[in-house]
Amino acid sequence: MLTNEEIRKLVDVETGDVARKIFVDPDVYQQELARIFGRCWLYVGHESQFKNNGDFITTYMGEDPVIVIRDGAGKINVLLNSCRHRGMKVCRKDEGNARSFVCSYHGWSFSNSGELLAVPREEVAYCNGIDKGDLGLLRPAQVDTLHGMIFANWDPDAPSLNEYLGDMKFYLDLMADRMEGGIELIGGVHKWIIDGNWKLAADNFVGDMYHVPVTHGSAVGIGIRKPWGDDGYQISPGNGHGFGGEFGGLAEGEGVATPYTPFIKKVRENLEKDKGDYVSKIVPIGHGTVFPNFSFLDTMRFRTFRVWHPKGPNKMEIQAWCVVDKALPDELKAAVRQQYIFTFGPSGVFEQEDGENWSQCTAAAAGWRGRQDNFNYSMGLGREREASEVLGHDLPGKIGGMWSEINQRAMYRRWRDLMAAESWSDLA
Amino acid sequence: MLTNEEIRKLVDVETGDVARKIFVDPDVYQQELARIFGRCWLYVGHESQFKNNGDFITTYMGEDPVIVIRDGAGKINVLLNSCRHRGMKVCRKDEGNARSFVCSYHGWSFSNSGELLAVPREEVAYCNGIDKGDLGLLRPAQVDTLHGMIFANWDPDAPSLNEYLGDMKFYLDLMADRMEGGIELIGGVHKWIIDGNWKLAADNFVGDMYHVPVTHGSAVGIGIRKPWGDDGYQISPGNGHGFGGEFGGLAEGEGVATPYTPFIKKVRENLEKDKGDYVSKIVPIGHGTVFPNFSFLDTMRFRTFRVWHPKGPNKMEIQAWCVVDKALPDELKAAVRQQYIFTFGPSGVFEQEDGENWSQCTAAAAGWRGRQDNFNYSMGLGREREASEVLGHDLPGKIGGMWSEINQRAMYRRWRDLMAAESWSDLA
Amino acid sequence: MLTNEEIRKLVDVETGDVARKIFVDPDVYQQELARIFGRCWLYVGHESQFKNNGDFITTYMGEDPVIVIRDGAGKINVLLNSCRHRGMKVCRKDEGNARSFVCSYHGWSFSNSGELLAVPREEVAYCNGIDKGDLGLLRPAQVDTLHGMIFANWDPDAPSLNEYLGDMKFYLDLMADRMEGGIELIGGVHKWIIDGNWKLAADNFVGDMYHVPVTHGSAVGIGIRKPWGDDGYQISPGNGHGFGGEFGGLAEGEGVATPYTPFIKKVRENLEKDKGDYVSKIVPIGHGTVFPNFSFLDTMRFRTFRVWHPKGPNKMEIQAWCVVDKALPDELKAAVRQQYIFTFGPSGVFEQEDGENWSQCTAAAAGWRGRQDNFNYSMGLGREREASEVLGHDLPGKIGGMWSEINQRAMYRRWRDLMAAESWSDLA
Amino acid sequence: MEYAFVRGIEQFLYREARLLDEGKFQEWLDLFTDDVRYWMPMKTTRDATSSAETTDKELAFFDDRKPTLSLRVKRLTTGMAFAEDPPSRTRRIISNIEIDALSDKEVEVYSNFLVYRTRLESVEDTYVGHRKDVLKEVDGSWKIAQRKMIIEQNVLASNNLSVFF
Amino acid sequence: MEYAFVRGIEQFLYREARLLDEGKFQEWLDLFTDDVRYWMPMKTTRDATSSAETTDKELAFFDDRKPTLSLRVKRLTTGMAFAEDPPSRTRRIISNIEIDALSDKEVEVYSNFLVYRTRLESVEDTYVGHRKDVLKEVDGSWKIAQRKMIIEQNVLASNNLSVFF
Amino acid sequence: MEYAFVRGIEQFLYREARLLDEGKFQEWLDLFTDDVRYWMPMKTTRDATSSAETTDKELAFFDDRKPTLSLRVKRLTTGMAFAEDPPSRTRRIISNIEIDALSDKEVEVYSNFLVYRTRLESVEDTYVGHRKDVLKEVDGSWKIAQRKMIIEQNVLASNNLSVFF
Ligand code: FES
Ligand code: FES
Ligand code: FES
Ligand SMILES: [Fe+3]
Ligand SMILES: [Fe+3]
Ligand SMILES: [Fe+3]
Repeated sequence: MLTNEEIRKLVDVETGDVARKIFVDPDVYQQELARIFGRCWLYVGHESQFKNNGDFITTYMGEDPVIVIRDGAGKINVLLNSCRHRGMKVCRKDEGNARSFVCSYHGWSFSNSGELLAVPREEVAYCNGIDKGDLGLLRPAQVDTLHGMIFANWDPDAPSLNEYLGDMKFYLDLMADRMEGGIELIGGVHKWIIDGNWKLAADNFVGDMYHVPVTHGSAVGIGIRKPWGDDGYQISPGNGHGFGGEFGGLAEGEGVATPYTPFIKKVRENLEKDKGDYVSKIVPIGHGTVFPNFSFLDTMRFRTFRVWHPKGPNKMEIQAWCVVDKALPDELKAAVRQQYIFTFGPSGVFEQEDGENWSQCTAAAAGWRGRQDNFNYSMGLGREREASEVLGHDLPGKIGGMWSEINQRAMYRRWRDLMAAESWSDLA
Repeated sequence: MLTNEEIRKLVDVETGDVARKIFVDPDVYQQELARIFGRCWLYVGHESQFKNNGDFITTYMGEDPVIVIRDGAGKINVLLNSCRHRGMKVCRKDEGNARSFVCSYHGWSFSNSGELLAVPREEVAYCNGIDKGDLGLLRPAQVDTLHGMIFANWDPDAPSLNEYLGDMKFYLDLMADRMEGGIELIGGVHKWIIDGNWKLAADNFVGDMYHVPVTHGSAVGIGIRKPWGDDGYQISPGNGHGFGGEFGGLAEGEGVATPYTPFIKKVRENLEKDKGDYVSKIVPIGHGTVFPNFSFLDTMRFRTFRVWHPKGPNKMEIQAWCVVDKALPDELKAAVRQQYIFTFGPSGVFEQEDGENWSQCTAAAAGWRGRQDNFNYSMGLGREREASEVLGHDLPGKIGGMWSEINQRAMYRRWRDLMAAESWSDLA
Repeated sequence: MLTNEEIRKLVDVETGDVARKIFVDPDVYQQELARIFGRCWLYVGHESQFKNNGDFITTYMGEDPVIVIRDGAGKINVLLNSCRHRGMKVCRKDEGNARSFVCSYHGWSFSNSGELLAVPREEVAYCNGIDKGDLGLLRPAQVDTLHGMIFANWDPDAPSLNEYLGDMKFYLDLMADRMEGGIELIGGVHKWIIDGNWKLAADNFVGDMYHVPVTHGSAVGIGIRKPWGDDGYQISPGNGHGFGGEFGGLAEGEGVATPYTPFIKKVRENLEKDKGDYVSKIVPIGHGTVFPNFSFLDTMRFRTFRVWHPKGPNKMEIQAWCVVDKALPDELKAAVRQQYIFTFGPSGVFEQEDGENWSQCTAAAAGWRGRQDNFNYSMGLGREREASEVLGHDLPGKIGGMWSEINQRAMYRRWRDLMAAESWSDLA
Repeated sequence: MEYAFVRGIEQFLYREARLLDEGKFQEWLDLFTDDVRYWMPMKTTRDATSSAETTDKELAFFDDRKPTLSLRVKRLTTGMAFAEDPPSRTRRIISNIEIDALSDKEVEVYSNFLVYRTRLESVEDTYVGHRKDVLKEVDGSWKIAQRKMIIEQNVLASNNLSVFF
Repeated sequence: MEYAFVRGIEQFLYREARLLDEGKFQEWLDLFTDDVRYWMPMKTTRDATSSAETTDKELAFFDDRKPTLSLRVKRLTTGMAFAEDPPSRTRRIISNIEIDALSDKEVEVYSNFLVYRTRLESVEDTYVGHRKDVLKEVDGSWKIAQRKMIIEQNVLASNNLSVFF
Repeated sequence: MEYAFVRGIEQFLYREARLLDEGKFQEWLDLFTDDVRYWMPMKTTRDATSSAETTDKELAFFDDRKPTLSLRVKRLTTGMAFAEDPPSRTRRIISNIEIDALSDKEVEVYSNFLVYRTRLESVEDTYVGHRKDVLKEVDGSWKIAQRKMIIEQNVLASNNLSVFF
């Protein structure tokens, strides 16, 4: 464990200097598993994935494998995917439907709400009395949802999801609650491995518009988007969360256009009537991260959710989905799906370059000399304003220009505070 | 090094709780290499593998590569397979016959009893006088055998093999000394790698009949054995060793039967006359482990020896042999061989599932949340009796039912005591 | 960090015992990255690779990736290949020509002398004023050359290259300054990975003639060299450097002869007239290492430079070049090239065996028992003399016989002193 | 099936693979019909007895028609496709070719592939899988009218999919 | 050798591989004669100059006759063969096919294989080796009458061998 | 191209591969003409758009003529070639064979290879690449008159190159 003092030296929010060490050091990483992933609200799935009782998916919270399942009573459960007897994964599938899970090692069976239902030959084997009530699958201390997005938290002392999201909730509403019926995920998930630290991806999505014209400059070259102007924003609503984009919506362009763009504009007009003129400026709400590792893109062409699962200091597993409004017409869903696959995911003409960059950043920062240096997050220092000053309407949070690292600074401040704190109460 | 106190917290023999941490933690693992594998008697081979002077095999003691060789005088030597000059492996073969080993780096040569025979150009290179007597291959402090099974121990202060085995010896006699001429290994060794902690395998063989009807349930499905009853035992003769099985012998069944079963029954009848009626109950003696990592199966269909070589917290190399009585008729040896290959080894219709389970257990226990939990070894707690009460004849050791984790508790108690002790004398 | 005291125990120069631990221990390795590779002069390239302004190669200093480049003013720069913004490798090529490097992540661009030239949209993104002068690529504190060989050093307090080389310089002159115009590298570099600790290779080249007749004994078998006599030397000019060979030049032989041998003899005759009769004895100067990881072979058939880049305790990347006198006739260059490829590099009939040996040495030394032992470097202990006594002419340094580990002892003494010292001044 | 016919198809696939391995992407693109679908669904672990593939309403690793496939190729010439600049080194082992002739001018071809790619110094990926192509004869030459590909992985073990299959 | 004859054998091996890759184990089993020996000895490091294989008195990775081979296939349908439930994803590269005709109705076939398998999320194994088969024509179709296989490993680098070769 | 002609060349390459895999090095050597060049340049990362190979004035992984190639083979019999004693286990997948007939008696042959080798207990290397051979008919048999090979790696991921390609 690095001490409070050691941690505090790693992030200087006044200058925007963040020690490279935090992206490569194994001790820092172990501490993250405990103090970040062991305490924060982590995205584990979306309710639209659970249409029927018994529907489940498997995913991760930090490095811990979990099952997310709708039980017989229709309730969503998050369960550690590890038998209480000898730890075996009780479910070895990506998704499916199950009334119960029978462990393949000794046959203990667990209900789809996690209770230990039966152990084989219980009477003769455990006549001393096994306390089945105490041996259900482990589960996070808290589970909650927002617009169908399911979050879970191992820490009973963590603030509620609502409090944790804070002012970010206001903006997530704009992303996930635009049409009657809300959102749903298109089937299938892109899963792949990048040889890079998870924070590189989280920080990229929280506030890094600045990489887009370079990393993704080939998009202009092939005519699927126009060159980038300077007219956008980064909003930091607190608690390490953040989002940003071009005013008017990310990713306008000509090539390979789909009817989704005019459609979303219509949707936005309706929303604007309800909420005010800021809507047309910041909806769709662009790129963003809910601290620590849930990110999204919400553009004129598609929406995506993604989680950056940590797999060691130098490795992450990306899980990424395409998100649509449930009420979107089928042919538009199909168009969005195709657009998404073409531009994002491992083969996406945008996303290919992120993999190249994040893996090489991590490699180049790992040497003895390199890791003594800092990464530089000084962009936009001293030019942060209240969002309401710029956009009116009492909008919450701080705002910076589109080319600003305000959100990354807020993210690493939060990271530092959590890493240094012994408990949530210590943090406050 | 974890302290005595830290180690003691990891194993609670009163409740059967064993910390998952011990199956995944790198520091625990390093300590095991020193305090378990550096001190315990380790199986390194069987005398039947060394028919002629010079015959050798290579294997491991813990992670250390060793040569086991019968020297020119017919004596079995165990030698660290690493040149005293610059550490090169002096032997890079699995087995063979050698009068000496010439190191491929600088040509130092060692006799088949480990002495440094010659160094090239000794006079001109080492005229200052190299002490060849001091530079023979390193060797364990103690080597001893039981029924041809060769064990070695690095620690000069360790108890003798006899004392170390304690009451387990009584039962090993029943396994290895049933026919005139004793046992021998069928040629060839199955070697493979499992992504799992070595203790999972050792604990599985020491006392885990309970997994058999589930993990290996497909055997019933294909008719090669009948469903399991409850009529069996687990015997814990002390010092962490253990064995168990069905009364009457493991693995009765119909499908793919061989004449070995009636044959072994005959052998057993003779033995019974000598020793008493308990023989027909517990011979063949089923599954078992000699602490720490030598295990066996002794069934109505075959016998196997295996060693679970540690290769890191998450990895083991299995070496497994098929064992027969030397006096077994050739056609029965052939039948046993085929039966064994069909059911055990990496492609065995039984053993395939063990690889799946152990690797996934280790993976699922490795997360931050998972590794804070315990594995549960409470089965049969409080119902342990003296073996002699159940089987008569002053049989040594404690006994539990077939579905009992008595042996695992004894194994982890021993593990804990050795891990916490600074020396063997400290242990007593 | 191992303490001074712990380090000192690892190397005993009186007996030639060097703890195996230093070849396999991860903590020792981390300390090496800081105290050896972070402080010593490291070879990074040769001026002949940079014919035009803008010519560059990429290589490593320790584990840190660096660019070596001739800038617009013709000066050689060594630059950490990691963007100061978010660490991305700014150059992902082996070699080429560049006026500047544009980072593929956010487009910061750096001149070929390392200055930060421009950041995209600087005015709007960084109107707070980014200090571009402070954000150029990081560079070693010192860079210097000898006969075109470029060395760099991260430590501003390190002695000058001249002082660091000490008396080794006298001998390097004999290797690299024999013909008008000096030396040059043949194009292309052999790069490969060996599963062995870097010191095994450095120590092999610094003084290990003794392995040659055994490891490379097949060369006699195929008639490309005659059996080895005893007539040679090892010279230790101090500071951990060393070299040695057969008197009259390494690698005489019959098979696959090239006209290079008679040619070099002529060159040597001329040199001898200038310098004295020792020249025909020790030129070409054989095998050698400039501490820590730059080695060479200078034989009657070819010359090679190589660097043993550390990649973890058990892994090194070899980079190896073939070196010729610039003035060598083209057909002789071609002959040397072919001879070199046939005998050295990954497929070389000599070098193949080194890979086998070094990887298996490292593997065999890594076990718990093995790593408690020492490697033995006692050869020639007590028979070290002044080089001038043997060769006259006030030749600097100590000398041992061809079969002597004098140079390795000096190398590990230097290693120990540097590992234990907090700073260069501490060392003196 | 006639030898010349079979060999024509096999050689077509080898030549196609070589165009990719040699970086001749435009020539490669010309081997596809204008209405081609270039589709790589993903293998999921959903069933006890089979490895389900994602359907065409679900996500895929690729799902291109000629226009987007052309853009992928064009992208490589923009000077900003950093994932392939500098380019990966690739080599394609194409094997187990099976042909079903649907007509004289249309065949369905199964093949297995191992695509090996390394890039920069030591990034290394091996993609193993299979393809089902429909080839059509157009003006005397074969063209690929449909290509369905599968990589036999669940979690893709690569930084990206910047090469073609 | 006649083209049709050679092609028939090659296609037979490809089809066989595909049956395995597609999980059609019963159909695969039907390709073997009733007296088949399905044998995979192990490579050991015993000699200075060759890689000895274990003899048929020694252990092997497989040594099945039709009855046990059938049980292996049946096992996959028991619902308790967890090593293959959920199933592995596999793909077989069969190459370097060489044929020795022993008669019109009996051939000896050499082939090399690369069997790629992944399972669950990221378990990955690549088995490379070679086979020597004896094929016999039975009722107008080829059947495998003997199969000897070698994986070119010493310590098998897998959790198990739950797939066929 | 005639079937028998093509098959002759394919079988020649398979037999050649098998000679190596079976350790028959002298027989393998006899397949080369006396003036053969056996050359394996290296792939470098020098350009933005192609993977340059080292030229023949630069270093290579192999650059042998018959005399040195013969010495490499002879070396294996000296009893001191420890890199191959005990010998590696190898298996060669040869695929994507393309033939350009330069004349009746001379052909240029492209092929891709995957050479799998393990040695001792668990050392494992997979070399993937391609070859361009010139074969000449000499006394009724094909001989290799030129061989150019490429391994698709930049930093070679092996302890050495002690096997042939
Ligand atoms: S591990 Fe699940 S029942 Fe034993
Ligand atoms: S390492 Fe064995 S002789 Fe030097
Ligand atoms: S990392 Fe280089 S510009 Fe951002
Ligand atoms: Fe991006
Ligand atoms: Fe089992
Ligand atoms: Fe050497």
